[in-house]
Amino acid sequence: MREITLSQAVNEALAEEMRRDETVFILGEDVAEAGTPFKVLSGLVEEFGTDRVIDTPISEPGFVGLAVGAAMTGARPVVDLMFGDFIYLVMDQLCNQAAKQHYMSGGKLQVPMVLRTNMGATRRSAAQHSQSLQALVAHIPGLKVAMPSSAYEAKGLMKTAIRDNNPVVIFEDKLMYQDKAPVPEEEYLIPFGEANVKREGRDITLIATSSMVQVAEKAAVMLAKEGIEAEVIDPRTIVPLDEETLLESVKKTSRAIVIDEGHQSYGVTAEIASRLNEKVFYHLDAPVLRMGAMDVPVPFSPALEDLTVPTPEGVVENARKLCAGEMIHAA
Amino acid sequence: MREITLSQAVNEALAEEMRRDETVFILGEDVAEAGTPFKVLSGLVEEFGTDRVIDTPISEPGFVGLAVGAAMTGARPVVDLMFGDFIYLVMDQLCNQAAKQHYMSGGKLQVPMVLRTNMGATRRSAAQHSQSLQALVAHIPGLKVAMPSSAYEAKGLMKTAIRDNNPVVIFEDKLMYQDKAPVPEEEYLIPFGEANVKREGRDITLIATSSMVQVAEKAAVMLAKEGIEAEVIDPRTIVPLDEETLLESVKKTSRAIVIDEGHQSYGVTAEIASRLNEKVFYHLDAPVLRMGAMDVPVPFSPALEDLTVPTPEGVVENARKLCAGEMIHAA
Amino acid sequence: MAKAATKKTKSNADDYLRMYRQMVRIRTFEDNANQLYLSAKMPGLTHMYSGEEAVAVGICEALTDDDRITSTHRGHGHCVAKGAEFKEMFCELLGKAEGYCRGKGGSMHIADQSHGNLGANAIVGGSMGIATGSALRAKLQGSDDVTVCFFGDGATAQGLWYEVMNMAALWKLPVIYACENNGYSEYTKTEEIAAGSIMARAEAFGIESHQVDGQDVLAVNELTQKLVARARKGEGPFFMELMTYRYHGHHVGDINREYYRSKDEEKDWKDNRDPIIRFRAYLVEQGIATEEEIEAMNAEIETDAAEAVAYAEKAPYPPANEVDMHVYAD
Amino acid sequence: MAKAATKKTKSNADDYLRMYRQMVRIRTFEDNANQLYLSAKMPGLTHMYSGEEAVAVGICEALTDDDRITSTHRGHGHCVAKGAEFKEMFCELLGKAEGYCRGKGGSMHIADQSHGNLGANAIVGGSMGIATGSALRAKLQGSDDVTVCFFGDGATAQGLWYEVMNMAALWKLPVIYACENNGYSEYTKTEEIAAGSIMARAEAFGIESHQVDGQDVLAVNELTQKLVARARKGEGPFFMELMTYRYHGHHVGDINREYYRSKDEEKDWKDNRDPIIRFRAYLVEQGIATEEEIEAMNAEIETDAAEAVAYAEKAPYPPANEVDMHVYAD
Ligand SMILES: Cc1ncc(C[n+]2csc(CCOP(=O)(O)OP(=O)(O)O)c2C)c(N)n1
Ligand SMILES: Cc1ncc(C[n+]2csc(CCOP(=O)(O)OP(=O)(O)O)c2C)c(N)n1
Ligand SMILES: [Mg+2]
Ligand SMILES: [Mg+2]
Repeated sequence: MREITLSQAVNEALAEEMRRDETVFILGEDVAEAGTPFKVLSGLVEEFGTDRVIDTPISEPGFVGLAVGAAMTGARPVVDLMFGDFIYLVMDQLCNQAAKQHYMSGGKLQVPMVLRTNMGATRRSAAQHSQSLQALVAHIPGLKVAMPSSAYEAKGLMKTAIRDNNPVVIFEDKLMYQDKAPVPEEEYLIPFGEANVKREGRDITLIATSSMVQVAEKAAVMLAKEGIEAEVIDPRTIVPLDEETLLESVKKTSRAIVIDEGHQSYGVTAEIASRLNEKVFYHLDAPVLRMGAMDVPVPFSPALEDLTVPTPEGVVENARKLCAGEMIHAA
Repeated sequence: MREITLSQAVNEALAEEMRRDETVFILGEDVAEAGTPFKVLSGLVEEFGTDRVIDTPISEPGFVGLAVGAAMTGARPVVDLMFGDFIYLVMDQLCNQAAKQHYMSGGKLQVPMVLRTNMGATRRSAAQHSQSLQALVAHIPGLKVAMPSSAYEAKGLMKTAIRDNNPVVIFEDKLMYQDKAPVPEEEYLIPFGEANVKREGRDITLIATSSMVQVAEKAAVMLAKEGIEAEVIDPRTIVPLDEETLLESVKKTSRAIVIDEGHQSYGVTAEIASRLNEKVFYHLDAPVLRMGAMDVPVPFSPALEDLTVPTPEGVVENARKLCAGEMIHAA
Repeated sequence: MAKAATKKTKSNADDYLRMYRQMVRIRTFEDNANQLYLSAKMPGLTHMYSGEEAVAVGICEALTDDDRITSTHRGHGHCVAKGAEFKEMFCELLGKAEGYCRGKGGSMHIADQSHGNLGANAIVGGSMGIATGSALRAKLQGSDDVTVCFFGDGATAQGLWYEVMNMAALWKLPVIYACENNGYSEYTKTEEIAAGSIMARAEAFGIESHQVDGQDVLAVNELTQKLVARARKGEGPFFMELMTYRYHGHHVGDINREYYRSKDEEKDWKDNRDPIIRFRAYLVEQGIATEEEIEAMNAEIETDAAEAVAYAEKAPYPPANEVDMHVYAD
Repeated sequence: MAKAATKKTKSNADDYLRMYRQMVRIRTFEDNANQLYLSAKMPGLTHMYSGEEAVAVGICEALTDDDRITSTHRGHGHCVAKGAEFKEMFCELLGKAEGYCRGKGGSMHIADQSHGNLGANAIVGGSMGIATGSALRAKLQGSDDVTVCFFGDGATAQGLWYEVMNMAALWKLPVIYACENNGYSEYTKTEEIAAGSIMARAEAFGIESHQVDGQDVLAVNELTQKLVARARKGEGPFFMELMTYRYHGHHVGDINREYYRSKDEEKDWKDNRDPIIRFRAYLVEQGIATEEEIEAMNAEIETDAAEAVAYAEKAPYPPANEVDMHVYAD
């Protein structure tokens, strides 16, 4: 199968959906001629024109608000939010307006919009351009949240998001835009709420989101050399969450580590770990461990930044301990 | 001891701190003559004047931004955010600006400000005036988060917050403003990160925040009649979190329910439950259960709204099951 | 009254009578809603539109059902004016299943999709993006509908407005920003929270702006008709500042309000500038309706309202299983 | 040049020489920073201030160390102009422990507390509240310092600005909003993202506004001196729109930029309106410095910069245990 970059995959998904449905349009800063600073949208304005690939002023709350209104009245906007860190600016439009319209109107209004943004540290972009804020939106009922872990997922999830009748937030890892993966030429969609078992194993389950899937896969390779067979699962969407696949795996392995690049405390890993604990507690041979980013603003200095995110080595160390029963009475 | 309302307690805390330190001032909508719609600040403008109790236009991002700047240059602003639901509007100022200044500047800048706001449903205020959004800010390193559960806590935590050199967010339950509790005449402060054991018990630990402490206490009374002795603990601040007290209790009881009025998924209960699971796993006789608000926007209709929040009856039912071992292999 | 009389009269008496009728319907709706609150039959609080009727009616009567509006926390007037029925409205206010939003929205989120009302909003200024986005959709899809964005003077302090005005002006969107300047935001006078000139703020973005007497339904309607027609042709956006007054407190519970505004001031507006009294006198003067006809109309509306209230009081709440319905659309 | 020459000259030659010196220091700093990027020695990206030197210097030379500024993503110029040292600045850009922020902030968060620089900001418009809040604090505490808020033309699209201008105007705060209009925000021309008039937007709030040639350091400085003096007396706030140009791309990596602006345009600004060339000619013309003296000054600055770079390259990173230090202040 041909391999394309995550960036190309997103671009293809958008182009295909825009060809299929003329109500789909893109709104954001420097999305047209510039194709975004990450060049993810290059070429789209040439095909679809400036009426469907619209450059906005630097008004994040404003243009997200416009997307909500356009979506409520019959369009399917895809908003480009240049950095995930700017999500703070649009929380009201996203969480008070978009997320709640359907419910507040008793099912009469719909907001079929997509907010594409990114996440991920270690790009030396410092505290306001490196955050992974998926936990914030995952907490708000009415929003769906997708976290593609490769070009394949990026394309399939984006197409599903555009066709979904709800506001969907997609976090792409900005360090993965140039990563290649096999992506079929034929059209495909990835349904929301279906986790992907990336690697089977019997000893421990590694549940990882976005770029942390790579971290988990690397750890699994290292663990295999030590005789520990790790199962690696990518939930793909954290809302809705495919609980069943996760629970089945942990029933089998009896051990789990949850890995996500958001801050650990009050983060994504807490929810997933809690569900496992609640629902397969008596199958667990060891506590479910969480590995999120450190609870510190992302530091600029490379010497510090690299310490803040989960690494394959860290995962291996924790997995080893869990499998050896070393975590007993840790507290 | 005299009893005063939570509203009076907050008022006293502010007045005392404003008398003590002339750099403390209040900023918000209708805080002066009107004393806020909840009348919490009544009388303060009369004592301290309009230079220290400042009415703002309806510009939440703006006046929170002003508070950050004032705090960075030597004042101690207390911002009044009329409804907790408006926190979405100020997330950038709070999380990108206030929370990170100290770290980004390598410890040189400080932002000693307090954001007072509220939470809590069942006031028939519908989806945009009923949210309990503490999980959002608890996730962001650099912010401290307090959740007073009575007039006593409201006063002591507010005074500590004002003297803290970091941005602190305080969530008051808007349904508790008229609730009375014993509050000493003498000055006192409640340190952050010290949980309060409200009731001792040996069978199960109920960890509850804000108004959920009342829910847990009521449940404990009901459970006692059935011979189940519940320990009720109020963490008082969720950042920093007094892990030790929680862990000690659960080591003793071997069972726990965590109760918070925010949405359950990706919420506060997940973090606390995860820490218990991680750190006292081998002491647990049953899974730690979480009880948050339902994952739905808060409905207006009283018939629906009351279904969305944890109740004493619900806690009793869960506690009973946990103690009877009925949660075994629930999944 | 004097001012309304100076306007060029319209031949279409039906239009005028409908406008009058709609104003009275709003006032009557609000009197009933207030009564429901005072008798503790209504859950929560609500914000009365009484006194501002000429604004909603003058504007909405210049719109078709295809045109959209976005409304505010003080939204009953917009809802009625845009064509909603009493029964579904009272049901919504009481949290009943037959309400426009199945009781899930209540007063602050009442919406009426079928007549183009995209909904009230409990976030001050919160619908400015929605309205502008509706207009963007119209432009992109080549549709000639116009969207009117209602908001208060207090809402002009929200940064969102400036962001969306800029885009509306850059892209010539068919949106009309209608600022209901009732002199207060909550318990604060407008001059204490608005520096400079509100009109000049819109003009600074190159947006044609008009100030109009919001107590004169014909003045409001004529201006709106002109602007809507031009907006349909791509000459938008526009800004209207409508000078008006709310008779009640900020919300139904705001009873003792002399600390922020005097009884004299309230009396002056009610006695001398009431939009309904003014327009009624005009209708009679012009021979469009007799006093008797008007009294009959008023009585009929009162009966309608009473019946709708009685119906809503008896109507069932939504069943418990609706609590987690409508979180996500299919 | 022509324009600078028409300004009334100041007798204080030292002031002029310091302004010249500061402009050259900024240019030299940026040339070195760019070089560090090109040679892959600098982590991340950075935004060059080259071309806009007269703005930062003209303004900051009118301020004292007690006066505060807030800066932007394009913040090296403000930092140098407000009194920072090369060594700590380069250390910060390289993420070293001796940087102004112990390497934790980097280019986009460089701050220099001791000279009143409250810091660069990676959120466009993000410091508008901070600057206005600093001015509020000054007013409340009866201090006569003034705060200058730097931001770009693109930042005028952020709603926050209108919110804080309103409060600054209502409360007469000692803040000066300094909009560096360099014609572009990222890869987009200002006219495509700004409707109407930027000056009129500030004026609509009753804020006295001035447009000034941002390539003329004396014009900028004279205007700022006047406004700062008035702001100290409670006559603020003020708005200044400084017409300027950035020579490099949006950031150091923005090399192929002909799709959004022409080489001719860049050449025209560099050749005909460069603030350093203009001011140098003026200094020589007025006999304030000779060509030789100026060359010596330039050379000295280049040596300073080279030494600072060399120092920073060798300086240690912060130790690992600093990673979770400074999350909370004691
Ligand atoms: C973002 C936000 N801030 C504050 C409030 C509380 N609030 C509700 S209505 C109101 C005053 C609004 O004034 P205005 O816009 O003039 O409308 P009016 O009530 O006069 O019709 C305020 C402050 C809110 N609902 N939303
Ligand atoms: C809130 C926000 N939106 C977008 C960006 C990305 N961004 C960084 S600089 C910039 C352009 C800023 O233009 P302007 O304000 O004119 O400043 P200039 O770069 O021209 O100095 C943009 C869009 C950002 N950093 N913050
Ligand atoms: Mg008003
Ligand atoms: Mg610019």
